[in-house]
Amino acid sequence: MADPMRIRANMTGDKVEVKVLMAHEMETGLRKDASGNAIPAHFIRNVTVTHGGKTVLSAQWGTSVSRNPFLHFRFKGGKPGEKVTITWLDNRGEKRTDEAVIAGG
Amino acid sequence: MDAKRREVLKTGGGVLALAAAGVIRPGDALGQEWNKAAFDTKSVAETVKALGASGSTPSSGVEITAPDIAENGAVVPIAVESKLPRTEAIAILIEKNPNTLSAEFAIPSGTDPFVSTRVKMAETSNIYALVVADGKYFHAVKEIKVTIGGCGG
Amino acid sequence: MGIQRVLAGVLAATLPCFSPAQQDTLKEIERYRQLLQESNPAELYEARGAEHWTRKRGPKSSSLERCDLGLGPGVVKGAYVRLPRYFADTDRVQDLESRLVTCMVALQGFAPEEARRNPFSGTGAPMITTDPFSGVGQRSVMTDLVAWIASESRGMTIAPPMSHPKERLAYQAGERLFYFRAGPYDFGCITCHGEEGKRIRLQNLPKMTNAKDAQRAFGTWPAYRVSEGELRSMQWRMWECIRQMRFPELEFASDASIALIVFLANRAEGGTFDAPAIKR
Amino acid sequence: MKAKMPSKTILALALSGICVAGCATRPSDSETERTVAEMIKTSFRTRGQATVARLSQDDAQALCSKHAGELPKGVSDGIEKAQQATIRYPSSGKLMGDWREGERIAQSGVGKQFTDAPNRPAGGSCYNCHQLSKQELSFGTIGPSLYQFGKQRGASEAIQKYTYGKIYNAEAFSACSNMPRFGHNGVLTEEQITHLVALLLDPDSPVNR
Repeated sequence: MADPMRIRANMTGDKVEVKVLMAHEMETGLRKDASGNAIPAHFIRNVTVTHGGKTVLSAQWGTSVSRNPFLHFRFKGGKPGEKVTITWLDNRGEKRTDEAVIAGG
Repeated sequence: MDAKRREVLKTGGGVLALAAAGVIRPGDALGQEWNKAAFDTKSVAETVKALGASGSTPSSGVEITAPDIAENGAVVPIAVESKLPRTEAIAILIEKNPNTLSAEFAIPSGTDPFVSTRVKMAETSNIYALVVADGKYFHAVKEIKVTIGGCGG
Repeated sequence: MGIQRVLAGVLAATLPCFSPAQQDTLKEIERYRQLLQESNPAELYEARGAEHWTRKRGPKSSSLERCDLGLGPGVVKGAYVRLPRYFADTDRVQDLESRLVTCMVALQGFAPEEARRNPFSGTGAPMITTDPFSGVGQRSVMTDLVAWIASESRGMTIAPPMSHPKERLAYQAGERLFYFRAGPYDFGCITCHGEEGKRIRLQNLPKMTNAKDAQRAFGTWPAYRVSEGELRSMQWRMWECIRQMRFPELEFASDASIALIVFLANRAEGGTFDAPAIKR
Repeated sequence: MKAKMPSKTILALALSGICVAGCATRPSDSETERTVAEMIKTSFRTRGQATVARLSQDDAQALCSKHAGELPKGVSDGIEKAQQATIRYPSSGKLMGDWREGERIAQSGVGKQFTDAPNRPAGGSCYNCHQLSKQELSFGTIGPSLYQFGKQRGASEAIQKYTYGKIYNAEAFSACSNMPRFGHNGVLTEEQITHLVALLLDPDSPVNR
C-alpha cells in the first residue's frame, strides 16, 4: 500500500497555494541492482488535483521526476475549510488519493 | 544562439490539432491518459513534435527558475512560470536525459500558469520549458550544470 | 559511472584565474541548497515513524509506546538531543538506534539480530548502477522511527549527558577512534574532519573538534540525502564514512559506532538541533 | 590525564552537577586503550575486499594516530626516513606516462571500498582533495592546488622523481600526510602513477595550460 501524501493547501491572497509531497520510488527502469539485474521502471504517470468537482491541475510524468516527488502550484476560487483532492496513478496501476483542507492565509 | 534554438525546435512536421495529438488537454478530467509516444522521445525536436507542434518560438514570457549548478543531479528544483495570456499547458524537457520529456502539466483557467517541481538530470544539460498559450508553442531554455560530488565514486 | 565535468570547456581561456568562476560555483551551489529547503521528503519518513511507534509488532504484538529513550517510558519529546546516554537496565551507553533495538527486543519480543536487521533504507550503500541515481527503495522501520523521534527534538539544544563514568569512557574511546588511522588509504576521521574550511569536491567538511562545525554537523543529521533519495541516520553517517575510509564494515549499533557518536554529540553540545534536514 | 582527585571530591562534583566532560575524572589512558582495542575487535566485520586485517596498523599509522595534532620532530623524521626507503621506481626508468590517462585516474574516486569490485583498478581520487585543472570546478581543498604544478617546476628528471615518489609514498616527504601512500599501499600500480606524473608535469596537460 502506498503511503499517504503530505499536502499543504493555504490561502495566499485570493489564491490557494498547494504544496504536495508524494512517497514514490520513481524508478527509471535504467538502473541495475548489485547483481546486474535491471530494476524495472516504477513511476507515477498521472497526477490530478480537483477542487469542488473541478480539475485544477492535471499532469503527466515520465521517469525523470525525482523520487518522492514534490509539486507546487496555485489556483483561484478556493476558500478556507474547503477540500483539495489529489490522486496519483503509477505505471503499475497503483493509485493513491488524499485530500487536504484549505487553511486560512 | 537563439536562432540556433529556433532551428532545433523546428521539426518540420505538420501542424496537428491539440486534441488530435491527445496530449495536452486541460479538460482531461481524470488525467488517466499517458502519452507514451511523447515520453519515449529522445530529443527536444522529437518531443515538441510528439506534443503536437511543428515548432516553438523562444519567448521572454516563459520564465525558468532553477539553480545554475546542481550539487546533485537526482534532485534539481525547477519552477516554470508563463506570463503569456491563455496559457494552457507547461512541459519540462531535459535535453540530455535518456528520455527528453520529464513532465507536462495541463493548466485550466483559474489556475496560475506556474508549476514548481524537482527533476533528475543525468548530466549537465539544457532544460526547456515549453508553454502552450492560445494554441501556440513557446519556450525558454536554461543550462544547468550537474557536478560530481562525494568521495567514493 | 558518468563523470560530469562542471563547466567543461565553457570557461573562456582568457579568465585570469579560477577564482571568479569558483566564487560563482560556490554561490550557485549555495542557491541550490537553499532551493532544496522548500520541501523535505523526510516528512514522509517522519509520518511513517510516528505510526511505527504506536503499531503493535513482533512476537509480543506490542507497541514501542513504553520504550524508555532516557527521559522515562514513552517520552519522545526532547529525547534525541539527550542521547547518547548511559542506561542502567543494559549497563551500556546507547544512542537512539541501539536503544530502539533494546526496546524492540524487550517490549516487542524480537530476537536481537532481527531487531538489528535492515537498519537503513535502500541497500545502505550506493548501488552499482548504470546511471547516477543511486539507492533503491527498501523501507526500514528503524530509519522511519529515527526520523520521527529526531523530529520531536527539532529546535532544542543538543545536551548529551556526561556524568556517568561509562559516558566519559565512551567519549574518550570515541575521541581515540576519531584519530585512528588505518587501511590502504591511511585514513582516519581526522583526515577529512581535522581542519577548518576544507572540502571534498564541492562538499564542505566540518572540523569536528570545532564546536560550531560539530554543532552544525550533529544538528543536521538525520537527513534526507537527495543523492540517494533516502533518509539517512547518524548511524548510517558513521557506517558510510567508515566505508569510504576503506575500513571493514562498521557493525550497526556497535560500541565503536556509539562511541564515535558520543564524541560528536559532546563536541556539538550547546548547538541547536535542526533535523531531519535535507542535504545533497 | 589520570584521575588524581580524591574520590570524595569526585562524588561531590558529580552530585553538584559541576563535573562535565574534560574535568579530572576522565578514565585512565590504559582503560581507554583497552576499550578502544576491544571495540576495534568487536565492532567491525570483513565485507568483500575490506577485511578486518585492514585495522592492524603499520608503524606509521600507529605513530600518526598516537601523535595526532602534535607530531614531535624526532617521530616525524623517523617516519619520513623509513617511508623513503619503501619507494620503488619503475624498472623501465620511464616516469612520465600519458596525461590523458592520468586525468581519468585523477577524476575517479573508486577503489578498495567493500562496495568496489576488487578486480577493477582504483582511481587516484585526486580531485577529491586537489585543484588540478581550470576546467574542473568540482575539486576539494584538503590538499594544496596543483594547478600549474609543472609549469612552475619544469619536468626535469629530479622533478619527475620527486613527483613519482610523492604519489608513491607521501609520508616519505611529509610524515602523517593526509594523502594516501598510493604506491606503497598497493592502491595504484606503478604505471598508473606514471600517468599521474604526466598529468602534473606534461606541458600539454590541463594542469599546465
